[in-house]
Formats: sequence, C-alpha cells, structure tokens
Amino acid sequence: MSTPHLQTQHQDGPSPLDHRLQGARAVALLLALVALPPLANWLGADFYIGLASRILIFALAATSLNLILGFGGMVSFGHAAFVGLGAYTVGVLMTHGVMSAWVAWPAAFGVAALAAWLVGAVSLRTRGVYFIMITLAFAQMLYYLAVSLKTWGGDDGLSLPGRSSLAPLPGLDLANDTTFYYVVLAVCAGAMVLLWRLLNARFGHTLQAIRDNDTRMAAVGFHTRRYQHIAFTLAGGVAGLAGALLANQSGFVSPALMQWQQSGMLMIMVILGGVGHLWGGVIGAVVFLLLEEVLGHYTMHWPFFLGAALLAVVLVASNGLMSLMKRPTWLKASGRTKEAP
Amino acid sequence: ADNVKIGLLSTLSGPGAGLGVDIRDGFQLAVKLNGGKLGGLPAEVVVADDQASPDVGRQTADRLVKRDKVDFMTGVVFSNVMLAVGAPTFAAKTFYVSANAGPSQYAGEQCNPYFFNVAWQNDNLHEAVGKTVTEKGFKKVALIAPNYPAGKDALAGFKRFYKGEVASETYTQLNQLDYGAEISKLRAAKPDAVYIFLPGGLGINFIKQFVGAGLSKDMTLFGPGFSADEDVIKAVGDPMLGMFNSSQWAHDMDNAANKVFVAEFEKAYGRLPSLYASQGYDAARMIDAAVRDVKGKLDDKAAVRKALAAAKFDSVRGAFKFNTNQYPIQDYYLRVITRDSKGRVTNRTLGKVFSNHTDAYAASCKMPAL
Amino acid sequence: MTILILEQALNGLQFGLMLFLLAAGLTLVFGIMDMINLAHGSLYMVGAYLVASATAASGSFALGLLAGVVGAAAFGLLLEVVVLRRLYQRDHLSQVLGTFAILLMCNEAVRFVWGSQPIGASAPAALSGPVELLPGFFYPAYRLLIIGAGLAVAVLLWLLVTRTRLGMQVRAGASNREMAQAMGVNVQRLFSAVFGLGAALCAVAGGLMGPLLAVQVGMGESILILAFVVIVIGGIGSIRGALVGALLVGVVDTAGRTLIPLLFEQLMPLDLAASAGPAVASILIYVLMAAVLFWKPQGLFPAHG
Amino acid sequence: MSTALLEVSDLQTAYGSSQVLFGMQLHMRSGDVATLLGRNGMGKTTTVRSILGLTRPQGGSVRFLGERVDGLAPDRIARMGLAVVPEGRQIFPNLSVEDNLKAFAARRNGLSEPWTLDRVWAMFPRLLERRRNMGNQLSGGEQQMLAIGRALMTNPHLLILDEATEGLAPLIREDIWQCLDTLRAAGQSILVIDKYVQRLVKLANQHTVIERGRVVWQGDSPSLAAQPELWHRYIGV
Amino acid sequence: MSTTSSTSTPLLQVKALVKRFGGLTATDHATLDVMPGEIHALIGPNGAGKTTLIHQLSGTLAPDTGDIVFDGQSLIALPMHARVHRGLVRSYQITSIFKRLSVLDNLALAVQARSGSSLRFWARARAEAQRYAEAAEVAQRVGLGPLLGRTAGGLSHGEQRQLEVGLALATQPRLLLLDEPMAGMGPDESERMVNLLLGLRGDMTLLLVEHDMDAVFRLADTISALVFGRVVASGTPAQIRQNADVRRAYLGDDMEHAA
Ligand SMILES: Nc1ncnc2c1ncn2[C@@H]1O[C@H](COP(=O)(O)OP(=O)(O)OP(=O)(O)O)[C@@H](O)[C@H]1O
Ligand SMILES: Nc1ncnc2c1ncn2[C@@H]1O[C@H](COP(=O)(O)OP(=O)(O)OP(=O)(O)O)[C@@H](O)[C@H]1O
Ligand SMILES: [Mg+2]
Ligand SMILES: [Mg+2]
Repeated sequence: MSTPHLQTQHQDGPSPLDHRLQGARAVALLLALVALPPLANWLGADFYIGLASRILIFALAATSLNLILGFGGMVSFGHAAFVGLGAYTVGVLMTHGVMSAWVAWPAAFGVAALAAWLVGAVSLRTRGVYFIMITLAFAQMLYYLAVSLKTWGGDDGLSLPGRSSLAPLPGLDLANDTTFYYVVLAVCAGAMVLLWRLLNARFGHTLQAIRDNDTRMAAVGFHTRRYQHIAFTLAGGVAGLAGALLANQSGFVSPALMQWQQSGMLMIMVILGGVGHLWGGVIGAVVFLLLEEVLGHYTMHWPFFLGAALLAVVLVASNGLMSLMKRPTWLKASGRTKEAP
Repeated sequence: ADNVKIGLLSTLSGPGAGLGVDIRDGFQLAVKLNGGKLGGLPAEVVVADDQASPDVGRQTADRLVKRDKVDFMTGVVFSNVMLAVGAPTFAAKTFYVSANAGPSQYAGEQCNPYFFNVAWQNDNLHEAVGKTVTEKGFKKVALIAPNYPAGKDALAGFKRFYKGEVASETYTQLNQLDYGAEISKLRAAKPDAVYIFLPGGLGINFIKQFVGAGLSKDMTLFGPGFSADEDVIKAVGDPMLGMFNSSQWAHDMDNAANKVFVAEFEKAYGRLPSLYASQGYDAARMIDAAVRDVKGKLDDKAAVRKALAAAKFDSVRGAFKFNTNQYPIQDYYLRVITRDSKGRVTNRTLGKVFSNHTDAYAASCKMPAL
Repeated sequence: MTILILEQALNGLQFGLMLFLLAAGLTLVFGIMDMINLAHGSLYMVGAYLVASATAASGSFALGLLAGVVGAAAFGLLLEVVVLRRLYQRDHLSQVLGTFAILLMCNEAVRFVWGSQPIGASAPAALSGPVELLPGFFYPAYRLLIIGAGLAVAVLLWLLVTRTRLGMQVRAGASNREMAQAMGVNVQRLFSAVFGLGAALCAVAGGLMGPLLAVQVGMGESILILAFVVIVIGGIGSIRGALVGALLVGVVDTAGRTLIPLLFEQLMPLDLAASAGPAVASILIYVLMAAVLFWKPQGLFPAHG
Repeated sequence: MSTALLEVSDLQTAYGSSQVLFGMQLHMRSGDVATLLGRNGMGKTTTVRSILGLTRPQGGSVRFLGERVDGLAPDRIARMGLAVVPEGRQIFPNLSVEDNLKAFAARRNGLSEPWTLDRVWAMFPRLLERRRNMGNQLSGGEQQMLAIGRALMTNPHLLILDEATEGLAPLIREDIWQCLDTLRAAGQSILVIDKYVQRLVKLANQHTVIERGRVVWQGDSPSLAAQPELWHRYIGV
Repeated sequence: MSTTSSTSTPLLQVKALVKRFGGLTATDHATLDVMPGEIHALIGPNGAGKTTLIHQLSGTLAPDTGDIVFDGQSLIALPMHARVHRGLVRSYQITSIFKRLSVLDNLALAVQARSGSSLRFWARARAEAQRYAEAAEVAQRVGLGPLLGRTAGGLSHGEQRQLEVGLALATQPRLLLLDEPMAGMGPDESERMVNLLLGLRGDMTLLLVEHDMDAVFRLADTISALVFGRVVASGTPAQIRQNADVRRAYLGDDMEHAA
C-alpha cells in the first residue's frame, strides 16, 4: 500500500539535466564500427565503407543540431546552411590549391561558426516558430547566394580535385576510403565525448534550464541569450566540420547541400533519434539513412515505407527512438505536454 | 563478362520526371526488342532516380558504379546532375553514354574519354532556332530560360546564330511554375517573337499562361525541341498549334530504324515517343553495337571506347557520327506543331536547318588518354 | 509602364490570395490549434489532383471543384481522426516528424495512383482567354476568378473566426484544451471540423491553381514553406495577419521578379545583372521575413499579447 | 429543493504512481453551499478535478444530478451544468475579455435570473473597462474576476470555486463574498475551496475537512465554529 | 549582509516612472523610496499597476519615462540578469519554476547563477557539492527540506509558491521583489511564509506586493498604496490603516481575516 509521499523523501528518478554516455554500449558500438571496414572488405562490399562514412558524417551534423535543438530548445531550420558553408570552405580552398586538412577543416569550422554567430545574433531575438522561420530565411539566403556565385559553380556545384591531405602525419592517406572512414570515426567519437562532458558541465545544465524556462533563468541572473548564442555558434561550427568531411567524402559540393530539405532532414533525424538525448542525433541519422538505403533497394516507392516507419515511431515513442531504450518512459503511459519550441 | 549491366540514372520524380521516364522507356524498349540482351549478352538495367538533384545523383552514381559495378552508365537528364555524376563514374573507369545532358564542359576543356553523348551538345538545338528565327525575318526577340547553367548556355547558343535585336533576356527560377510576372514584362516589351527554353513542366505552364494572357496573337513562340515535344503537347494541347521548334529527330522521320522505333514505342506504351525516348533508345542501341563489337570483353576499356566511338548502329535520326570530343556530328531540323492525319496535335518536320553540325567547344577539347 | 505595374499588382494580388487560402488553413491549424502540420501541403496536392480528376471526369470545372473540395475535406477529416488527433497533445517536434511522415506517404500514394509525371488540368474554356479590364489592358479571365474567390473566402473566414462563438471556442480550445473542455466544449469534435475546413481551403487553392500551375507530386512542399513565411510575417494565429502577410509576399515576390532584374540591368554590367538579379529576386521574401521579424519578433499582428 | 446534486463516494485518484485521494466522500443537495478545507497539497484540487472529469479516478464513483459521471468526458459533465473557477485562473490568453465571457455562455440551470454579460459587467466594472484586452493583458486580480464571470455565464447547476479569491484585493474579495451570499439566496449550489475559513463559516452550510486525501471531519457551520482545535489540526493557525 | 553603508539614503529610488499600454497608463509617475533593511509593502486594488511596476524594476518591461536608481546607480539601461547581479531579484505572481527538474536542481541553478562562471564546458556540475549544499539549505529555509528530490511540476500549488520564493532567495538578493508570495497558500503555509520573511529582515530589503492584509500588517515597516498607477500614500502601517483614500480604494471598512 502506498502512502502519500508528502513527507517521504524520494527521488523522482535521475535528473533530466544529466546525461550518461552509456559506456558499455558506447564501447560496443565503437568496436563494431572499428570492425566494419575489414568486414566489408572481406565481404567484397567496400561500397559500404563509403556509405558508413557518410552516415557518420550525418550523425555528426545531426548531433550538432541536437545540441541546440534538443538541449537548447532552439529549433533551427537552417542548419544545413552551416554544413554547406563548411563544405564550400573546403571546396573553395581546394580550387585555390589548399589541400591541407589542417588548414581547411578548422577553416570550415571557423567560417560556419562565424556565420552561425551572425545568424544567431539576429535570430535569437525571436522565439518558437519565429525562430524556426528566421533561421530558414538565413539559410535560404545563403543557398541562393551559392546558386548565384558562378565562379564556384553556381547551381552546378563544384567537383573537388581530391581529398584533403593530413600531410605531416605519416600513413594517413585520406584518398583511401578505409583511412578516411577511420578519421571520420575518430572525429565523431571525439565529438560525442565532448558533447557528453559539455552537457554534464555547468554550461550544459545552464543551456537545458534555459530551454525549460528562460524567463526564470534570466530572473535568477543568467544572461540567457549569451549562452544560447554560444551554443548556436558552437553547433554551427561542428556542422561546418561535418560539411568539410562531407565534401571530402563525396568529392562534390553544391548548393543542394544547403537546401531547406536538407535542414529538414537533419531535423527529422534528430527528432527520430530523440530530441535532447545524447545519442539522439547519432541514432536518428543511422536509422534514417539505413532505412532509406535498405528500402530503396527493394522498392521505387520507398518514401512511402519510410514515412510509415517514421509515423510508427512517432506514435509509439514519446520522444524518438532513444526514449524506447529507457524503460521508465515507455512503461508509463506518458501524456507529454507541450514544451519547446 | 557473361552479362552486361547498365546503370540507368535518371530523373524519375518531380517536374522533370516526364523526361527521365521517356529516356528509361526508350532504353528499355530497345533492350526488349533485342530479346533482353545487349551485344548478345543478357542485359541487366538498374534503374535509379536522381530526383533532379546533383547531390542525390552523385551518391546514386557512386552506388551504381561501386556497389552494383555496372558496365555502362546512362540516363541523366539535367546537365548540373551530369556534372556531379561524371567524376565518380569516370574515376571508376565506367563509360557514360549520355542520352540527354550535353554540358559544354564535357564537350570542351573537361572532355573525357569515358563520356559519350548520343543526343547533342546543349547549345545545338538553340543554335538551330537562332538561325531559323533570323531566317524567318524576326527582328526583336525576347528570351526566357531558367537561372541555371544550361539555361544560360541555351540563350548563348541561340544568340550565336541569331542576328536581330534581343528585346529582353529573362532568367527565371529553376522550379518556377507561375509566369505571370514574366508575361507582363513581355506584354510591355512587345517583341515580335519569344524564344523559351523551359524544359518539361516549366514549358507546359509557360505556354498555357502565355496563351491565356492573349499574347499568342501578337508574338510568335519558338523553342528548342524539348519545349515542344510530345510530353508538352500532351499536357498543353491545342494552344501549342503553330509553334516552331528545332530537333535532331522527329517521329515522322523517314528511315527504317525510326519506323520500327515509333511503331513499337506506341505499341508498348500507348503514346507517341518523344525526343528523350529516341535518345534513350539510341543509347541502348549504341551500347548494343559496342558490346557486340568487343565480343563481350568489357574489361578492355580501350577496345570498348573504340567500339563506342565507331557508333556502328542505325540511329533513328539517320546519319550519326561522333566528333573528336565524343559529341555528335548530325543534322538539325525545324518542326512545327500541327494536326496530323489522325487529328492528333503533334510535330511535323519542315526541313533541315543545319547539316553535319558540330558544337562550338570541340576545338578546346584536348582528349586525354584513357 | 503603368500597365506593367497594374498587371503586376493584379498578379501579386492573385498569388497572394492563393497563398492566403493555404495560409489560412495553416494558421487555423497551427496558430489556433497549436499543431505544426507539414502535411498541409499534401492536402493542397491531394485537393489539386482530386479537382483535376473530377473535372476531367465530369467535364465541368465547377462540378470538379466542388467534388474535389468535398473529397479533400473528407480526406483531411480522415487524416485527423486516424492520426493527427493523436499528435495535438504532443510537442511540436513530434508533430513535425509525424506530419513529415504523412507528407512522404501522401506523395508516394499520389505517385502510385496518378504517376510521377505532372497531370494537366485546364481552366474552363470560357475563362481561358483574357478580358479587357481597361482600354488596352488585357488580363487573363481565369486569374480574375481566382482573385474573386480568394477575396470571398478571406472575408468569410475572418468573420467565422473572429465573430462567431465557434471561432472563440476554437481559439480557447487551442490555448488551453483542458479548460475549454471544463467549460463544456467538445474540443475534439471542434478540432476535427476545423481541420476539415483547413483541408477544404487547401483544396480550393489547389483546385484553382491546378490549371495555372502543374498538378504534380511534391507541389505542396515549396508552397508550404511560402505559407509558413506568410503566417510568420502576419503573426501566427491571426487571420488578418495571414491575409496581410499573403498579400505582402505575393506582391513583393511578383514585383521583385520583374523589377529587381530591371533595376540591376540599370545598375551593373549585364552578365552580372543576369546572375545577381534572379538570385536577389528569389531571396526577397526571405529578406522581407527576416526584416519583419527583426523589428517585430512576433510578426505584424501578434495574436497572443 | 433537497434532491441529491452531487454524490462523491469512495473516490480514489492518483497521478501516475502516486495516489492522492483515498476514498474521498462528499454529498451535496441542491441549494447547498459546501466547502472543502485542508492544508496545501491535501487533495482539494484533485477532488475537484476528479469531479470534473479532468483527472480520471481509479475507484469510487461520482454522481451528478443522479447520473453517474465518472468516466465521462469533461465537456459532457460540464454541459450537464457544472462550472469551475479553477485554481490558477486559466484564462484564455488569446481571447479578449468579452470573448472569454461570451464564448461559453449558456443557460444550464433553470434559475429565473440568469447571468448575462451586463450582470457580469455590473459586478466587475473593472472588466468592462478592460473588455477589449486579451486575457493575458490583465492583472492577476482581473484575471480572477474574469474566471468567476466566465463560470457564472454558463449558469451552472453547481458552481465550483477553487481558491477564487486568490490575489484579489480586500474590497473585491468582500464583493465576491457578497456575491456568493446573493447567489446562495437565489438558490445556486456552490462548492468553495478557500483559505478564509471565517468567511466560509458565514457563507456555507456544510464543511468537509480533508487530510491526505481522506475526509477527517464533516459537519455544519455551527459545529465547525465550535471546534477551533479542528482548525489548528487540519487547516492551520 | 547589508552592504549599504548609510541607512538614511534609500536603497531603491523609483522616480516618476511612467508606463503606458496603448491608451491605458498602467504606471503614472510612480515615485517611491525603499530604505535599506526595511520590509516595504506595496498594496493597491487589482489592476493598479503593482505587477507592472515590479516588471519595470526587474527589467522585464522598459518604462516609457522616469528613472530607477538602485544603490545610487541608475538601472534603466540594464537587462534583467545584470540587475540580478547588482542584487535586485524578483519572484513571480504566476509561478515560474523549472517544472521538469527536482526541487534541488531548481535551487542549485539559482545558486549557480551567482557563484562563478557558467562557461564551464568540461568539469562535472554534479561534483560541486558546496553548491548543492547551499541549495538544500535554501530549500530548508522555505520549507521544502523534505521534498528535495521531488519533481517541481508535481508539487501542489502551495509548494510551488514556496519554491518560487526559494528561487529568488537562492540568488542572495540585496533587494527582493516579491509579487504575492502568499497567493494560493493556506493559512498554515502563509504563516510559515510570514515567519520566513520576518527572518530575512536585516539580511535583505524586501519590496512586497500582497493582498493578504494580515500578512502585510504583520510584516511591513512601510506601506505604499498604488492606485491607478500612482502612489497615493506612503507611511507606517498605522498611518495607512487610517488613510481614508486607501480605505476607500482598497481596504474597505471591515476587513475579514484569514483563518
Ligand atoms: N500533476 C500532478 N502530478 C503529480 N502529483 C501531483 C499533481 N498535481 C498534484 N499533485 C500532488 O497531489 C497532491 C494533492 O494536490 P492538490 O493540488 O490536490 O492539493 P490541494 O489540496 O489543492 O493543495 P493547494 O492548497 O496547495 O492547492 C500534492 O501532494 C501534489 O504534490
Ligand atoms: N501587456 C499589457 N497590455 C495591455 N494592458 C496591460 C498589459 N499588462 C497589464 N495591463 C493592464 O495594466 C493594468 C495594471 O496591471 P498590473 O498587472 O500591473 O496590476 P496589479 O496591480 O499587479 O494587479 P493585481 O493585484 O490584480 O495583480 C491592468 O489594468 C492590466 O489590465
Ligand atoms: Mg489546490
Ligand atoms: Mg499583479
């Protein structure tokens, strides 16, 4: 028999501010990913190494979006623009003969972060759907800018002469798909660790609390816009880095990378995986792209089945696939009420 | 090889889907008429959709050459997609036989031994109309094309052979469907002819709105073959009557290969074939000829290339040969839209505009070795 | 030049009113019921297909429009009852995912039924030519019809939402569903009805635009973005805002496409103008939106305080 | 006039896994003015929510006008003639003051002198001044007045007030008490939750004191007034 | 803890503040001095502009004209968080807490706001035992000691009000603006809140908006009455009780008492 809990002191579960890396599962995943290229080679399916790189890159991009969307409550509908900027930075530097990854990748991060800083400065004045739409507006402007810049290929895009080089480092030839894959994997793993630490640090707590109730955060003395702005800039930079990797992976950069459909897809990935779950972006990207790949293999009408799968996830899981993994949420028939945006 | 695998990557959804579908149908018709074989080997055609996006095209091409390990690629409709698809295809030493897209880059400085175009160079049809418009004595022409490289090339091609005054040069958004604003501008500019390069659904809308605004009485409409082909005619209908256009092919051309093609296409699909269908058909037949020539030894790239360049097949357009840049040397015709003997609205060939015409870029092509 | 401006103004008005029909449904469902519905564009598409098919089958545009609108409303209701009502209580992001899934499915289903290629829809013969509005000034009759229909719907809708108790109850149910129920409103049924109405408006827009544009798979998406731009400029949840926003976007977009290239041709070398002009014209409405939100972060007519 | 209006028996209600009500009882006859008393967090609001159908009870029953209503949708129950002034006001922020009042107006009881817009204006002149303001542009007290007016406009059989005087100035609060007196005189049945027990003793004829979701005392005003130790124990001060 | 040196200069000076909403003048040249260390109550009819005034003091709303001087410096140009760092902190009339977080997390965030930079991206926030201890102490003080682990959204209305005040307290204000802290509290909890506020006397200055007159008269050193956005009277509780204007506009003649 339960007693009213007025005087009993019990914890209502772990704090939603803290996030676990889920060490054992993460290590298992990492090992599986490390083992993938030899396996693919053995099966004669090395095409899938390239595909895996691509999926990891999208996982990185989606995770950067999750930082602001899931943990910061800033629903950006223009995130692909930063991916595109990063990609173009690499592409443009290559057309000017700069092949070094040590220059190009940080530059991609920097350019995208700078753009995000500027976009954030204006966009963060607005809230909710207005924020969604103003970020879309800036992304569209960048998109049309890329379309109209004929020097850099305009709508045709830019074919890159090759992959970036990690030159002084010996033995790492990015032109090799397997090497490239391992570099991408290392970047992604590093990003996950950083994100995990960040979320559980003061900054992460601050960001998440602002998402929950920004008025109150201001009233206890936080300069809320500043933290949001920093997160937005950081996420833009990481997206730029993902763009730099993407440009290398496909050897091709075009304005299509910045289209709103791409931003929408990143958003869908995050929501699919789990908004505000450490692993949400990764899981979302992996599941989404694999579904696309597998369904596309069987039928021309794959979008229908992709849609059906997504719909099933929405109806079954209160907050994306990750919420299915945490027992309490799906045991409780939870009537989630509205929060962000 | 014991079979031949073709990656047919084309635009099968969205506004440009009609074009891709026709290429696919034309290609598959040729394979079917050949008993499911190309060059004597069982043929497997892997069909994929590029969604008219360079990025998707790039990924899909990668998949086709790396995972499916196709022997030939074909099918791309739009030049910007083609430019994205080229690199991974050539890098994988896979031959690309273009059944439509003919970007100037691949005709000139970036010409590539793995790229063959069995349709035309993008500018050619526009050049033909430019010449026709001049010959018919029009002095003031307004030009409209979408704002993408092929659009700009198109108008450049037109102007290369047009000698009169250009009343206005308008670039529209690539996926624009409402031309109210452009039509108002035309009304104000009062040109005596209008030249449009608006592929697929874009052209359909433009022509309908052009007629709806009552402009067809005051100015003559010209277009390249692809703005006035069977797909467009089917959608627009009567308002198109009297429109002049240029083409390297027409369904009423009098040669044996074409008669078989048109009859079989109608039988199989219940509609008249379009330009794109003819190109898809020719692409398949050219591959057929080449594979037969090398006796199925597809690994001997040099031999395959030589066989492709020889183009030993009966094209539905009649005489056909390749230039040094592996783009066609062929004739171009003027067509007009009329009612045929069965009362259908369709194209009728009027006469030749160019004979053995090449393109303006071949000179700058220094074809690299394989 | 005056004729050009006059004609552009009418074009802008016509385009704006069509956007309004879409935006009105969106503002009702989104602003008032607080539901982000990305499948709104799909209703527009389905409406257009139904109207085109019904017109072709019946041979009468009026009959086709009616049948199509009823059909689309029924489809909207079905969608609401089967799926969407489960999403009202969820956060916006779940709604984005859920309705995006529906959008994908609708597109494929339509592709399955009608094929990938655009289908033709034609204006009624009587309206297919131009009419002379002023001496020497011709304007397509069909576009005039669209303007008339758009204006009529705008007025009716505004009255419904702001002047009737039904409208008040819908707004109440949206802001606080539980409290509205406690006041005796059957919120569920009310929302279904609103959703059906939104779908019907979509079909009106789709049906009327069909003959002007192409009826094709995916036609809903780009216009959906525009509809969102409209309601954000106008202020979410405000019918008046949607109307003003729609007209603003319609006129700015139309004028931009004519005037910006003309202007640029005066200002800079022709080849530069040829590439910059269309690009600037394309982003004009986004610049407009960003500017509006910069000065008024809640849109022009904020509906909530 | 003494037909059963509301019968709550053995009500069990929980939020998720934590149970709040453990067999609540409440009986009202038509014309009664009853109170629910108890400290913060004892389950008063939860009782109200269970009656209204906003939180579904897990056990027990609620009968209203002789009909069993637990399990019915809240709007059904409301339309039978139940209106609430909820805790925290819950004004519709996107409706003007006037629309907040008009949107739900109904005549659910047969009383001869129904509440109309004019009567509400007369009772709260402050609202008349602010009639075009949106709900969220009102001061806290103005919102409270609006919530009361909104409930009265449905002319309910039973009016439930959950902390209806919260945030009201003393003068206005006194107005409300007087208004409730008038309503009672006109035969309106009322269930009140409030912290001004002294005033409630004057107003109501029946009191229920609850502690941790259970009824600990029930009785009329004179006996409540006579038992100050009850107050100390269960209500405070 | 009081840092103001002189007791004769006001800690807060509100100078002829004006705020209009369209045609309505919600604050009409309001002028007010709050002395350091005192509990200053602000009363007035509903809609008189009390909350609007608090909004302007805290930085939520910008006044049309007038000045706000805190500890000798004008605050007009400062955003809310900067005012908090100067020591001017508010609570809300309509509860504003972090509903998904526990009581402890709620308060720990408020403590974090004043203790060191939040631009820490690596070190675990949970490791700051000192901060959580401080938060628990505040919880104890506002009577939420036994409920540290409870999710704030699941607290009863009264408990949420206590947390609301706790959040403001945790920032260690010099001047605490309280907008109806007693609203929704039962007599018992009100009593506890009164005692809590009495305990703060001397630690900090309080500006209190409240309709519970028992509480006001027990707590206040000074009372100001606001009517139609103007300060119509200011004085000791006894003076205000006798003030005819205030009685007419606000108090009424015979006041009832909470139980
Ligand atoms: N939505 C909810 N989820 C979980 N627990 C809740 C919820 N609402 C209330 N409770 C808990 O239920 C208990 C009873 O709450 P209720 O609101 O009914 O009390 P009350 O008597 O109305 O108190 P108050 O006088 O403070 O309004 C409290 O302990 C509260 O913490
Ligand atoms: N955003 C707004 N727009 C228009 N009027 C407003 C707005 N906010 C408040 N008001 C009006 O300003 C006046 C003062 O409101 P305020 O909330 O300051 O009153 P208050 O003194 O706190 O009253 P209460 O004691 O009832 O809380 C009220 O009449 C209110 O309707
Ligand atoms: Mg309560
Ligand atoms: Mg107030």
